[in-house]
Amino acid sequence: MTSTEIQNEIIDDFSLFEEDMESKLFYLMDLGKKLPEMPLEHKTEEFIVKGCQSKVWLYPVKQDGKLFFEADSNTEITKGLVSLLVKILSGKTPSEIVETDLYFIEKIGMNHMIGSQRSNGFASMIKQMKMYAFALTQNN
Amino acid sequence: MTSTEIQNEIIDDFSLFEEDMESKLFYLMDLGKKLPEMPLEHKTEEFIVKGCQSKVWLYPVKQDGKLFFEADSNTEITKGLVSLLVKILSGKTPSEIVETDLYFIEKIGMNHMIGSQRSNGFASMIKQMKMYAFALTQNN
Amino acid sequence: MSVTTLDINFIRSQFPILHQEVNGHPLVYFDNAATTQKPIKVIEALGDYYKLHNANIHRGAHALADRSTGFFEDTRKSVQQFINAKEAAECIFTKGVTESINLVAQTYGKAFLKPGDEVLISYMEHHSNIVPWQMICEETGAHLKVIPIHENGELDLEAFYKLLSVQTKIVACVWASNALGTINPVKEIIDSAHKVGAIVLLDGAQAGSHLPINVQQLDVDFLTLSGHKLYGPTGVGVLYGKRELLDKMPPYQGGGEMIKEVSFESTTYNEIPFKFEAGTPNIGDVIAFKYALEFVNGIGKDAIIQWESKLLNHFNAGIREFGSNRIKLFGAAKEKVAVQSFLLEGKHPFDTGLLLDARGIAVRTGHHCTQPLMKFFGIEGTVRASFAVYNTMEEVDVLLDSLKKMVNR
Amino acid sequence: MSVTTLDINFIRSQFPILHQEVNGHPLVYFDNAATTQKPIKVIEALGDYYKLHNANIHRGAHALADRSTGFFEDTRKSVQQFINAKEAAECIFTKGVTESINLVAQTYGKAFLKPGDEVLISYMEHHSNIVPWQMICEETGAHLKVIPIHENGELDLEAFYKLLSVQTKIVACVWASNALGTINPVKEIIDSAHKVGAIVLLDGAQAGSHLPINVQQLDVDFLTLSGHKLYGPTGVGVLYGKRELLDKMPPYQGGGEMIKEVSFESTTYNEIPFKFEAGTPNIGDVIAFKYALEFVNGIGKDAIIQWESKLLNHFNAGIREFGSNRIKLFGAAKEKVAVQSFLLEGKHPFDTGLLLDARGIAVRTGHHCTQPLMKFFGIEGTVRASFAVYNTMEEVDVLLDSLKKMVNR
Ligand SMILES: Cc1ncc(COP(=O)(O)O)c(C=O)c1O
Ligand SMILES: Cc1ncc(COP(=O)(O)O)c(C=O)c1O
Repeated sequence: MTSTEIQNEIIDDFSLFEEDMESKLFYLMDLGKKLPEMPLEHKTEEFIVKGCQSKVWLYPVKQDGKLFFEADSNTEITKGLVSLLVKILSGKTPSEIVETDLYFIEKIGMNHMIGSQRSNGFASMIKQMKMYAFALTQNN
Repeated sequence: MTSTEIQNEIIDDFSLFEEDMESKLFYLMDLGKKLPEMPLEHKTEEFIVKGCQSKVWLYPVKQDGKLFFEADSNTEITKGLVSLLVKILSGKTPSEIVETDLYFIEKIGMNHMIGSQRSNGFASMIKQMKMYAFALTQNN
Repeated sequence: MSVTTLDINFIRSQFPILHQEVNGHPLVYFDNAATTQKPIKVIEALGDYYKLHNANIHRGAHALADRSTGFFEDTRKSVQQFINAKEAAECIFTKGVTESINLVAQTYGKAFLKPGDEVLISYMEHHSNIVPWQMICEETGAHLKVIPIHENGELDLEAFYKLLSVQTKIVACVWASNALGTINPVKEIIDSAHKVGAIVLLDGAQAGSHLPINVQQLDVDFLTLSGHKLYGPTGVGVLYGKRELLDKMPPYQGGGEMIKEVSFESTTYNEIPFKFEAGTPNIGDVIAFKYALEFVNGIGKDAIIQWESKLLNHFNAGIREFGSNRIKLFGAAKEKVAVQSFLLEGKHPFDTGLLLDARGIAVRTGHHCTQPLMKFFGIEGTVRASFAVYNTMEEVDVLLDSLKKMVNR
Repeated sequence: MSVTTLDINFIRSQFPILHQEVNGHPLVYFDNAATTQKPIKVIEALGDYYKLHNANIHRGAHALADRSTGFFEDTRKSVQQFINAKEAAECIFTKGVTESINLVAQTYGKAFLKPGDEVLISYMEHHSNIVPWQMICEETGAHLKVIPIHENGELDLEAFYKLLSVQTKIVACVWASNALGTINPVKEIIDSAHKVGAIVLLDGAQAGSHLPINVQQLDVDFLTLSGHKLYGPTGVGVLYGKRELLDKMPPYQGGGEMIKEVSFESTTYNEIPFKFEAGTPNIGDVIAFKYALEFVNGIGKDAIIQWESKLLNHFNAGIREFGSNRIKLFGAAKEKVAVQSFLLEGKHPFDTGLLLDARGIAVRTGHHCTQPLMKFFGIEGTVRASFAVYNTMEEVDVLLDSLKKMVNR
């Protein structure tokens, strides 16, 4: 599936909750639980993405010209968000990742999670994924 | 004349100007010019009353249980005001001076000259006169 | 004063911000220890100032400057009365508690601390009452000593007495803890400190809106307040200091207002309070702050404390009822302001905070700028609900309901 | 942009304060160098903030905190654009120019000045750009050197080049003089200073509302601004600094926000801009300040300068016409902002100021916090009229008429 298709699917899923933020958050927490467990040896200081309150670990793997992400977070809601990012971006080429417009965030009503500086690791994580992919495109 | 009589006379004089502040100030400047000249040897650092912008010199003389004031200012409007104070308080007994309520200031629309801290030497001067008189009443 | 005289609807009607929805729910604002909301009179005073009077103060010959100066100094008198200072000149306007403490550390501390001297703070201090002392101790060679606390969040007074000695020059202590609510026995601390010749600075950030203040009766040397935690605008704080101390302290910032005469060869400084108020002050907010003090005076501290205690007790009773095995409360001092930290078992405070926000409830999550205290409890942070006079029992119930749902999920 | 595009009535309609009477006359506000008035959007933004959004920023998980943080950081971006800084993080919020200069003196100065080093300032500096340097020179053993000026109020550049040497570590200079209006050749000063390895701080208090600002093109190291002189609220200032300098400077005040981690053993500091923003900032005023910048951008600095020059020229032409032998003008630099100091022969400025106030005209009288400059001219003070974009030719005529009456009396 293209990242656009995945995003649209996510938006569809969330549309069921309409404006019910609480249900969205509970759903996110459930999604987070389905995120494949991250190998402990990759959860090191080096691969931490610090937000103000929540931490995110992000470990990128390059394979056959594509980028795969392992990820985790110490907070459940951020982990849910992170799982969506992984779903959308993992397995894509670096240039696809750089170019992906993550419009789903606003559409599912989660822009406040990246709106304000330092509010959590989610915003930093997006930046990190993009930067990593960008570095790889530069390399070629 | 009692200080009340003098104050009422002053209020009467100023009432001619109604709300015309400019004319009042010009009149004050003229009054200042009529203030008896202060002997230079009394215009020393010791007898200076500092405001933010205008200086006032105040020299008290005690005679026959009464207090007389010599005064001057480096600004014309303050000098005019000072001349009124001298007119009202000079030649009175210390306790009269302490007790005099200087209601004329508000009645002639000059309370802004003493309203705000440090705005000029006039407010400090009133305080100085009263303090000096107060000290003398304590002495007795 | 009895609680029944407190007309909560009338009080709430004075706070426009409270009447809004957040995420489809009525806003429940329980983040009052971070900053309180502002009554409409404060907001209007700010607007009026800029619409009618605004001018730079103290040096102006014109009408607006005169008016503004008068209003500005009126607030100083209100502050004086609010804390019962001997003189208005002992009340210095700053940006907030943080600046007030830095001011004292960088002037009194710099002038009077010597190598080997000791500064005493407590384990429950806010970073603003830790870092300035670390900085000045490093600069002067003085030592920073820390008064431990008990598990219930009370100060370990025995340890305090052991730490206190003739080396102690400054005791800097929070009056009421922003993370735990603990009210410290400040009178006892002050009297003991004075006996060894130390001076005492109280961090009154949380005391301002909750506790009656009488600096003369306390005999405290320095007291710091933040306007924004006291129903006033952001950007205004107070440093109260005894004149005898303020007079002998060197100035803090240099600039306009704080000088008597400037020449390139030598500069003489102004008298207090101006000596410590360099530059154009935050005139508008200072003027509006007066109406915050009047708001508090209008209700009365006694009535405020009674009401807030009721809210706190109601919350804690609720937690005990359904959640004592799933929700851990932090801070069980006998004397508390209406602040309650807690954690849901196995839940990160950030998640709890976001879930509460989804229901329109504003709480604070994190370390509350008290990292050493968090370390003491072996945690990274807590969820904190803090109550103000405009909060209601019904609002506490909304919070309790939401927590109940979370623990039962 | 041509002056005809400036719709003065529309501009004035945005300033509620201008439409009042003082002493029975329409207010003529010519004290703009002390503080400017505020457009209604700034005032409304302040009110809206407290009525709708108020919360403590940066650490909150709830909606209000999120919103407030966003708005606060929006202003930082507006400041960045306003001065063309490379990064928003290079723009630090302070209380005003005075605090900004003290911050640099007490951090950069303290860390990098050594005995024998020299700090260069000019004869026309405001006390806020003198006293902080006197204080840090006294502390570090550096020397304060003063660039003399010419009788017309221009900097003596030859003398500047003579004073400049490898000993010079800091040049701290006013961009536009608040007492004389002189615009200094700051680009030339900066380039020359850099050649000897000195850094340059510009006091931009008066530049902010009058001159286009491009810190990257100027290559200035530090620039300071006061919001209240730039159509913004009191209590907000800016310190711009190059990242490379800010990064290596020690922090200024200690407290919340400015730390990364605090323990009693060791504390690590946050990144810029937060490293220099200890404690709860002046959130409300910072947020409203954005609308002041937008007001200026909406008119455009070019149009502002053209209009203000017209006002200044009209005033000076008027004085020359009727008063040149009874009124002395101070400051005749070729490049000037719209500030004019003057004295009526034999008249104390305070009297002149009060007489003008009686006609509703607000001017400033006194030393304008530039006592050394006053000493240079052998006077105690002046009367100063300073113009802003909302002033009119008719208002200048009112001032001229009043002065005419005074000299003819
Ligand atoms: C040239 C100049 N520098 C510094 C200042 C000080 O600014 P503030 O009082 O806003 O700190 C002023 C204003 O008074 C000024 O005009
Ligand atoms: C106990 C305590 N001390 C100090 C502070 C710092 O106050 P401010 O941020 O207003 O400077 C706070 C508030 O955050 C506090 O709660």
